[in-house]
Amino acid sequence: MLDIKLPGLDLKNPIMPASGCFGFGREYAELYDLSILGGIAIKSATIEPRFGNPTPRIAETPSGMLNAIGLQNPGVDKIIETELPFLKQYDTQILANVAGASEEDYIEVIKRLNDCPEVHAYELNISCPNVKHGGIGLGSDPILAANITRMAKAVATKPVWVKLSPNVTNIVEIAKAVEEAGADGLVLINTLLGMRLDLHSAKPIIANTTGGLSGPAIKPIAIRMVYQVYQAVDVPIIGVGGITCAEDVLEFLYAGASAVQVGMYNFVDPYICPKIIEQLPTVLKKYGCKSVKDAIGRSHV
Amino acid sequence: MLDIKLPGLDLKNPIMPASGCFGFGREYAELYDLSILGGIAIKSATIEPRFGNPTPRIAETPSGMLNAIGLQNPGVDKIIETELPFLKQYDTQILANVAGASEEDYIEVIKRLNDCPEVHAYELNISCPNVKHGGIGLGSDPILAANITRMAKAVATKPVWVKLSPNVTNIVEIAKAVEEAGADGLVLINTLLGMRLDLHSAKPIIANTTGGLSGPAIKPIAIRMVYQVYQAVDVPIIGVGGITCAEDVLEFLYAGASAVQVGMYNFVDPYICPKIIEQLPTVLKKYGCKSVKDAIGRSHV
Amino acid sequence: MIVSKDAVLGNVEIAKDTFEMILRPQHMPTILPGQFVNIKLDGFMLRRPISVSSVNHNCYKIIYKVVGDGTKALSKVKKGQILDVLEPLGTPFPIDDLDEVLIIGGGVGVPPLFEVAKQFRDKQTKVTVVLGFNDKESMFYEDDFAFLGCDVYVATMDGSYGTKGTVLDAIAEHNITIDTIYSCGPMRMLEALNQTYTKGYLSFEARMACGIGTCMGCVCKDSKDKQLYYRICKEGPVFPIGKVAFEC
Amino acid sequence: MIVSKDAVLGNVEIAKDTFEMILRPQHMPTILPGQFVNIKLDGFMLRRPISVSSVNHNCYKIIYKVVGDGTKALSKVKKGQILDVLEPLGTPFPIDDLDEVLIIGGGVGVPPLFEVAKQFRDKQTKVTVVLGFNDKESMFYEDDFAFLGCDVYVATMDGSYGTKGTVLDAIAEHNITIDTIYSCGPMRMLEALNQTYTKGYLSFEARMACGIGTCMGCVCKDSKDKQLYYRICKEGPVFPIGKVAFEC
Ligand SMILES: Cc1cc2nc3c(=O)[nH]c(=O)nc-3n(C[C@H](O)[C@H](O)[C@H](O)COP(=O)(O)OP(=O)(O)OC[C@H]3O[C@@H](n4cnc5c(N)ncnc54)[C@H](O)[C@@H]3O)c2cc1C
Ligand SMILES: Cc1cc2nc3c(=O)[nH]c(=O)nc-3n(C[C@H](O)[C@H](O)[C@H](O)COP(=O)(O)OP(=O)(O)OC[C@H]3O[C@@H](n4cnc5c(N)ncnc54)[C@H](O)[C@@H]3O)c2cc1C
Ligand SMILES: Cc1cc2nc3c(=O)[nH]c(=O)nc-3n(C[C@H](O)[C@H](O)[C@H](O)COP(=O)(O)O)c2cc1C
Ligand SMILES: Cc1cc2nc3c(=O)[nH]c(=O)nc-3n(C[C@H](O)[C@H](O)[C@H](O)COP(=O)(O)O)c2cc1C
Ligand code: FES
Ligand code: FES
Repeated sequence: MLDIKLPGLDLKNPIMPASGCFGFGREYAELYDLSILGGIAIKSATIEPRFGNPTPRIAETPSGMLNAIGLQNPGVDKIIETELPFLKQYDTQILANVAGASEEDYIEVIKRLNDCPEVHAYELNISCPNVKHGGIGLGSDPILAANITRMAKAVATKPVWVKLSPNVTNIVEIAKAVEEAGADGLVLINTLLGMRLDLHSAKPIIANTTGGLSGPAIKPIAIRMVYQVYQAVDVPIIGVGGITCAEDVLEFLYAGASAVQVGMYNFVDPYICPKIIEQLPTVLKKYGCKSVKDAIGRSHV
Repeated sequence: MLDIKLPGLDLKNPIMPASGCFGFGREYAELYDLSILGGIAIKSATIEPRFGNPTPRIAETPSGMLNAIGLQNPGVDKIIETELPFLKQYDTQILANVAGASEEDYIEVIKRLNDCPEVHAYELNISCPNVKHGGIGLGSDPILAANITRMAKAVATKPVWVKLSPNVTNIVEIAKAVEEAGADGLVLINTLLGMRLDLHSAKPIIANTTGGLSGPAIKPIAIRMVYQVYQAVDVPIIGVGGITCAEDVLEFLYAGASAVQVGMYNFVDPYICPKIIEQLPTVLKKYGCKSVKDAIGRSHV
Repeated sequence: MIVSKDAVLGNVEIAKDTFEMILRPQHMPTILPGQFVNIKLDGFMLRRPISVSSVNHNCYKIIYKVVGDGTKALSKVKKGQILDVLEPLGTPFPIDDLDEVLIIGGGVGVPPLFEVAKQFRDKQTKVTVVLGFNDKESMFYEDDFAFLGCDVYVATMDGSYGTKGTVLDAIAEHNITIDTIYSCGPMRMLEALNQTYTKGYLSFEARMACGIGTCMGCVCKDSKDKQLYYRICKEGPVFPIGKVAFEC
Repeated sequence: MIVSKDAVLGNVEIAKDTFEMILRPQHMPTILPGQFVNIKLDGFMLRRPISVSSVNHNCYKIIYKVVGDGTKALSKVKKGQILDVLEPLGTPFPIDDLDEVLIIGGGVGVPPLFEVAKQFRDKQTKVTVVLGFNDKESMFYEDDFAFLGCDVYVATMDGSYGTKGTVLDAIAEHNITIDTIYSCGPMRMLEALNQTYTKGYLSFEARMACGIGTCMGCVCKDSKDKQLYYRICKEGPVFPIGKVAFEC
């Protein structure tokens, strides 16, 4: 009832933690068996290890939060060496999020991950708002977005999902460009660019000035984008943005998502993913859906 | 301490209700004396009377709401005939919000309002996400935005403020284009395009499918945009988006706003504007600001 | 209209998922039958509009059904808590001079009609009441209307009590021929009544943001002049039958 | 680490804007000195990290200062309420074998040091305590440390009690020469201690999202190897003195 087969991802249920909100699973593995998860989108991997941005990197907002982690990660080689072997012990699907400061960086990360059987698909992060010369430019221009997708597809031995930025005038245009360039699926949405000022110092709370807004506050925007993009493309969509419960998941499925990712709510309730997986069958039934597949795109019929 | 002089608007304090969230003041006039307000941004005026979109037009969201009113208004002639004379009795500044389905519509509305001494300045709404052939296109393209601004300036006998849409890749580009075209000031931001689905019917709750997201949820985005635009333009900015208290006002002033508008929170607390005006001096003092002028742009020094 | 801090004097379940709450304002305003209040709840952005079901010297009652998160939170409110309420709102049912009147309530449309019945009975008007519910467990206030001295008939959709079917089925079964109606209930019921009757008043619902007439969120069109519109929160929620268009 | 529903057994103001709360978990976990808990509050998105100040058989204490909306909401929590808490988190202060130790606390950095003092005293270690506060009204726990059998010295910035100035001024005034310190307090104080002492431990703060080591929100750099970093919520909040870089 919960299973869904997507490019590269044979999911036993449509729930996966979102990139950057679950590390490489180690901390959550102490709390529950990661094998119950449909999949895991692991933290963005870059070629070099990255320390990320200065702190503070976190600020609270109404029904949301800002973050400016800056893609801190140990680098792809270290991830291959220590994190993937750890994740291998779990029966779940791994979506490897790929980032970089240049197109070449992305390609190099993919090349190194191609040989790792633990990785089932790639998630190109062309949308992180916290890296200076990085993804944001790629994700807000249809030509650049299509270009990096094409380059990734040319070297990737696994399906390529592209994670889009919501900070654009026309998400449909970008989605279509990326689809045409060969993307196997789309992930919507990354964070919205936001800011908070400290009233005492008058300075931004986030050291990097701006941060990415996530959480329930952005859910209406994420739903709108999934809904619009679903009408315009044929590849499957993974929905993300503000999910806190099984009802939220259903809303994303209705809008057109085939699976979902749970981001910052893992911080609020570390057991949120298992809870949602447990409640989803009841919620599907309550609203008259026989299965996850039955619910996908229901708003459009 | 609270006063601030802006193009066309000689404000006794920087607080005004936002367009569409205060009607033409009649309902609030029963609750308090409108003369205490710095100004009032009245409901968008169009050439013809408009009924607006079908209902439901309202949906609640986490720390916010969606609306798809669709610029319902009695038309500019009726406004001139019945609403402006009513507002005339109050000692406050009137910012007349102007909208239309075509450039010509905007110009015609401005022409008719030019002779009304009750109106102190115009607010071009090139950003309403709820009108089909309307503003949204204008507000998301720098060339179109500059063009309508230039046309408006050519006929307007009062200063022209331009209210920008946040649903764009690059707000700074639009702001600069509009400034170059002669705008006397900018109003940031209108609502973000969002959506909610009903879990029973799987259909959008808003009859018009999508709606504009406002409220505290969007404040971090509004603050970010005011901050970025302040660094790029020389004209003054009126900040709007998610204000619920005097502390929020201070955050907008710090980011670079010279005055602010309070939108949907008027619905939650009909006395919110007088409350903020009352508390603002205390809050300014608490954080070491001698006056409103002293607080403007403080984050940038 | 005032913004009031109302003390909760009681909050009990009177039928399936249906609660009755007693509220005491700081200064009791005049509340007329059919008017509603708009309640702020912690953690929710918009206020919840609920009709006043009955008014006393210094307090009033509301009856509400738990249908979502807001009404669920309301059901958890404890005696002694204070709620932030805008009250009263909207245009009331006029209590006209009539010999007899037919009151028709459906589900949580029943509450505002109780004060209507009370005021008609105070004027010695003969009051016949037809109530419609989904099932027996959802039923409430049959006895309360009877205690006012009304003739009361009930219909349930599943036939678990009274006439099986809608309020119109009950009206037919009991040969009720009174031609002036006061009604509130689901849209489909109001639409059916709108086609059957020509005299009386209907009370409507709409998703509201402000509840006081400024946001234009709750409008409906005039049944004849499609340029003319009304705000359900201000010119409504009560309208003379036939005045309002049902498609919108 | 567990997610627990903790019962509030008490919540009282013990100094200016400073509250002491007693919490009883469903199943009391082992909580070591210097560890913290992460508290969910209604209406706030992120949890609030607060150090455990003292542990007993089936309950523990926290001491917190009202500095913003979250701690204000916490101060309004009533005895008997249930809080959603992640506990315990972070790496504790090791209670090393020492003859004597100097405990230095600043403001709301004082709380975690109380359990440290308690455990050292249980091991018969001589404990000298220097506490720094803004003013006399903000002071707390001088007596409690004394009751454990510690020598206690206080500094206040405005001189309204004890030594006028910082904890370092008090240490100088009283000629305290103990060279192993356990400390927690504001960044500037920790930085000064980091330059003065070479033995002991410091406990840090950072804005946190997860509190359990996954979000990378709370990192700091190693003082020597700028490629090496630590998560304050996981490898910290307690670090050997000298280990952590102060610019970040
Ligand atoms: C004038 C008026 C009088 C009413 N009187 C009563 C009454 O006496 N008893 C009673 O049980 N209900 C009454 N209602 C309906 C009641 O307002 C809704 O059931 C309630 O708002 C649902 O809130 P929720 O959070 O539980 O549901 P949710 O669906 O979670 O609410 C989400 C949003 O939708 C709005 N909404 C949802 N359903 C409705 C609805 N049917 N009408 C208007 N807004 C809705 C809510 O106000 C909120 O803004 C009345 C509505 C109006 C407009
Ligand atoms: C490991 C650790 C232990 C702590 N122990 C204590 C203690 O024992 N007693 C005590 O009074 N305080 C302690 N603090 C600080 C306490 O967490 C903050 O004062 C509190 O989170 C402020 O919340 P607020 O909502 O009142 O302030 P706001 O400024 O409104 O909070 C907004 C956001 O910023 C965060 N934040 C604000 N100030 C701080 C801060 N100084 N450190 C971390 N996050 C902050 C909040 O958690 C929240 O996410 C500790 C912090 C950490 C990291
Ligand atoms: C602390 C934090 C770190 C994140 N890091 C990444 C990242 O490394 N790569 C990425 O593609 N998205 C990252 N994201 C974005 C999330 O994957 C997700 O798209 C976004 O948070 C919206 O989902 P949410 O509202 O459920 O949090 C991060 C989000 C947060 C809150
Ligand atoms: C119900 C409603 C109606 C609105 N109508 C208009 C309008 O007619 N013209 C306009 O420029 N903005 C309109 N807005 C946008 C507001 O003026 C404001 O820009 C936006 O709501 C953000 O502010 P807030 O978060 O304080 O509500 C409307 C907003 C709401 C909620
Ligand atoms: S609810 Fe705002 S006008 Fe009726
Ligand atoms: S707070 Fe998330 S890693 Fe420390």
